[in-house]
Amino acid sequence: MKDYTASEMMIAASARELADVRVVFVGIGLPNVACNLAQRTVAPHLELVYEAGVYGARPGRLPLSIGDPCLVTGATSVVPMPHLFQYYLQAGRIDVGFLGVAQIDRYGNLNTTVIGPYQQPKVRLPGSGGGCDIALLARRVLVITRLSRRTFVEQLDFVTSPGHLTGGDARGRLGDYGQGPTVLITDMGIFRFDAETREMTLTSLHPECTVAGVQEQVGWELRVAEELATTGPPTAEELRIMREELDPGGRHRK
Amino acid sequence: MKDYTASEMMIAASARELADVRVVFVGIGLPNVACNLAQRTVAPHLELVYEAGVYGARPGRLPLSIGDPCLVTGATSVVPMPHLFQYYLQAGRIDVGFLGVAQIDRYGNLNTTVIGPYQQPKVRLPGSGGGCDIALLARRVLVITRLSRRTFVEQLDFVTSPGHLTGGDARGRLGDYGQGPTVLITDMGIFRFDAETREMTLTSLHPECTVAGVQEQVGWELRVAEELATTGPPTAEELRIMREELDPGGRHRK
Amino acid sequence: MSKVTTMRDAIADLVRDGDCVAIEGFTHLICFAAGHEIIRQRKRGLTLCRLTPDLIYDQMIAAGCARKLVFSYLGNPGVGSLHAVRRAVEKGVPAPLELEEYSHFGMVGRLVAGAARLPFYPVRTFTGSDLPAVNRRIKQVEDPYGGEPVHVVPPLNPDLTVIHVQRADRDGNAQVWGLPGMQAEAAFAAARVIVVAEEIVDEGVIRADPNRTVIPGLIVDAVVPESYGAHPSYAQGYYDRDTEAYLAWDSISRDQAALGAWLDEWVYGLSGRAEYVEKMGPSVWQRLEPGEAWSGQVNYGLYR
Amino acid sequence: MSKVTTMRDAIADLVRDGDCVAIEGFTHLICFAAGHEIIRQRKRGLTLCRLTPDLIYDQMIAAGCARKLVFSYLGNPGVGSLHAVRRAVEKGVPAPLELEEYSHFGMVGRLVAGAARLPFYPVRTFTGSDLPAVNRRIKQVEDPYGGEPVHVVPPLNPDLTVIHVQRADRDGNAQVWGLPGMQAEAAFAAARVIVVAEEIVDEGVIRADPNRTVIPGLIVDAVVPESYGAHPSYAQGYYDRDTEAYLAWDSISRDQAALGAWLDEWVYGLSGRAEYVEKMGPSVWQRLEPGEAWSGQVNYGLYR
Repeated sequence: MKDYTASEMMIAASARELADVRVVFVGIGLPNVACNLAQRTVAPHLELVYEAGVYGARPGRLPLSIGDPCLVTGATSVVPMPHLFQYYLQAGRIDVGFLGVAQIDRYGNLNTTVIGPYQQPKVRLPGSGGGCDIALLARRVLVITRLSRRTFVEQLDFVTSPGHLTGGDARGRLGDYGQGPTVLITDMGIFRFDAETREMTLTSLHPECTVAGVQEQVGWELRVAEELATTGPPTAEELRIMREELDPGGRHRK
Repeated sequence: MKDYTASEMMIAASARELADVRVVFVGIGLPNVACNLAQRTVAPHLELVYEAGVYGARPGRLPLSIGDPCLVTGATSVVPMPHLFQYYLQAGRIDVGFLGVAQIDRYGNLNTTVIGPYQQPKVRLPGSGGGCDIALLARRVLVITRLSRRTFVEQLDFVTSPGHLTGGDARGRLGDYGQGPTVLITDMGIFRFDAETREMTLTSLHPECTVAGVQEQVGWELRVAEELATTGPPTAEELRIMREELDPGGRHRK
Repeated sequence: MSKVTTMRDAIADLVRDGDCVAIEGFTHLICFAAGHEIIRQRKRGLTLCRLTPDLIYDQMIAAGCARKLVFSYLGNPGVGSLHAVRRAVEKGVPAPLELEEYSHFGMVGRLVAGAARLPFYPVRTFTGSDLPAVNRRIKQVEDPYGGEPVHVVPPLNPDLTVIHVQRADRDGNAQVWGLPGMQAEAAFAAARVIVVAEEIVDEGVIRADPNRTVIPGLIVDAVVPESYGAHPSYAQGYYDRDTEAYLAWDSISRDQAALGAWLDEWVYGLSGRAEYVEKMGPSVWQRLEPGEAWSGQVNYGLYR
Repeated sequence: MSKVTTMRDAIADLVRDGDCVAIEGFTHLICFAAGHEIIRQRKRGLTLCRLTPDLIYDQMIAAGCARKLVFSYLGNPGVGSLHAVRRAVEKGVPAPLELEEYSHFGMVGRLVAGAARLPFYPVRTFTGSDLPAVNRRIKQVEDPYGGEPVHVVPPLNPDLTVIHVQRADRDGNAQVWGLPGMQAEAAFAAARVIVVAEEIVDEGVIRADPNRTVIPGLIVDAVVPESYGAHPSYAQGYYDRDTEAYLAWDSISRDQAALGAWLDEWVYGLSGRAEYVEKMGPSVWQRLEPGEAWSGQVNYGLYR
């Protein structure tokens, strides 16, 4: 039996995707945990950028919010938000934007706005925050979310943050923006986006997970890579950091 | 015989124009002296703003440049230039912009760019600096300059900083800008701008100066107010501050 | 000139029914004390603006102060939903709430345009998103230099902005360290400004470090000394963000009755922030007290 | 990673003939040391950008480094003309100089657009001025919200920006106090950045006060320690503006031969800024030494 949870696997796999990354724009929630794990493991020189106005954070604890005081003390630079959104994000200085999501479609378009019609929503979600801005302006985007049919839908109720739109070169035609989502990390496997069609493609299964199990959670016919890798399980060190340093309460690891 | 120079009279008269002013944007040269004198006499609460990025300067000496370190130490706030030009000047927070000039016409339009044609100038002047911006965006403008036919010309070689343009409501038609020049202080007298025609009108003569003497220095037929005042001479205190504190070298007082 | 007054008087004098109000502060320095006083004085019909409405607007909306919300992120940051806002939007309880939404960058642009008195602000975002379709205030302009059209947002100019700061002098010259957020822009954009300060200091403290001054007294109408006025948000170096309170709000706010009881106990039942601080008790303030991490100091130099 | 190098190597590596170069600093922190090294290495065909070309560009233009100047105020601030620039413009001596001019606000807008990667920047100025008639890069856009059209300027993106600062760490994280001018924007707008620092400090000094960091190492290519590198301009708290030098330049620069002799003595004849400092002599540095005016320090708080 596994001695780790699916969420721990997901967070560890996410952190590893940041191995060669210099600057990451950290979204709220799971991305926050993954980026903080990466800085303590594969990417000690990773510069954490928070939309609240922080560049080069070295948080001494896992911040609950992306505007926590622990992000400021000991940071490299703290700036007003117009400065951060314009001179860092819009200027193309962010290598990776790391986002969570409530709904995602096969082309990596993200919905964090509403379930149901916009004017009469069944569920009113938080909205864009910096999501739409990061999705367009970071050089590329990583997405982290748990698999579920509620999340992985054929048709979004609302496109908050553009991914590859209708696929192919649709995003390229938008203009001078980043390349969009390149990797999606879930609790059962890792997806990459096909170079041509831009459809998300399962490229790695986490240990003890199956393609059929993943398909069950996805609302369209899943695309699977010809060579499907198996994700390496969380290392003892990854688990120790998550459990002892980042999330002793287990909020994100459950 | 007068125990003061024409320049001392001009500076003292200029400072007095700031008696009820809260916030003045200080131009380089003579305006700098006049505003510093005002802060030490009629307007102790006058907030000095310098385009370099200073709000609320309390200079301990007369700064030669508008970016002198003495403007920073002890100031209320020091900000980047986009902040100063946008949130203070463009936002309409500046009561008075105080400018010097190389050429001026009867409607208070200012030239600090070239004498002669723009592409092949006889004399290349410094250009706008913040002049054009202050002339448009300060709520109103004071101008200080010495009378001379080279300065007071019928036709400017170049409009750097708009005054009342062709007079009448020409400036009002420009859009949402400040009201333009309201007072012009010279070494021989003070001019105000006619409420209707917007033409500069001599309203006060300095002691021992004459209308004819002023007319001699002006390149068009001078307009003179029906009731012509006589400017009060510099007080002993004004002279003491100029001579002992602000300009002991006499650079501006000659 | 001293502009020092009480929160009660500042809110009574400067907030009018129907106003457009911004209590700014991005996570940091959110003035809950001002929001509670607005609830207590039963102001009505407000348009509330903030990037992240946070708990304070959830409370004000539950209390019936607002008719409209202008925002970019409608969550309890790091926790989940703002349940009172959701009830208003999804079910019209206690009253319907009009929404006008942007991305963070869109709100940033709106406040910069407001502070700078620009007719619009260009932001290279929104393309491919459904946001412009549901918010017609997001427009495009052509690039006169031949590039792609760019989205623009209109200025946002609140009638009143409340800014919480670490320290201010009696004239309202205010200094902030840690996250500056949109504090300067929200204040410069507003017709009226209340500065609420953890500490009132001598003018000389401000003038000793002019680079830290984010708001000049020039644009400030009232100065309110209010220790712990940003709790459960935080003031860098003064007290920590109260994570427990943010987590607890999730269950309090799920139920309109429980929320009402909370408002009775913590807002209507108290005369002001001083009572709130006392009722909260010293153990809370002790738990939130940070250690020391000093900035070091720099020499501005004396030039005579 | 250490990016610390010498001025000679930084200029040799990062300045190419024909480059668009900005040595920024509004009166404060103008890196004369970099300008002199560019003269010494006989770089040619540069487009020089600055709001106020000041003495440093006067010297570089007299030395034949530049073919074009992008600016907003062409004077010796507080003194009068820049005579070398005037000779180039009025008489083509030593060579003609192309001018592209704005107001200060126009240049501010250009650098903000460059730093923000915006296609243009709106500035409510120029209306009624002759400047747009002689500079076709100043354009207008319609206000999509129905107001008046507004002037816009295009982005300015130097190939290289040189920023002088009071202190930086080895990675180029740089802090400034006193006038920040356009330092951040000029650096963020550039393809390559040289940070020149009065002092190299440990990373911990920077991280102790993150609100003072105006330039992150992320955008910096080389870090040059150069004490007194901004003379005769100044570094707040380190040395005063050398008024005598600014006044003296007026007569030196009136005559091309005298100016040539000055360049021989103070630029070509020296190996670098260390020799300049030594040759200037201790009495100058003593005259320019300010008294002390400390900022005081603030507590960022330790949060664990």
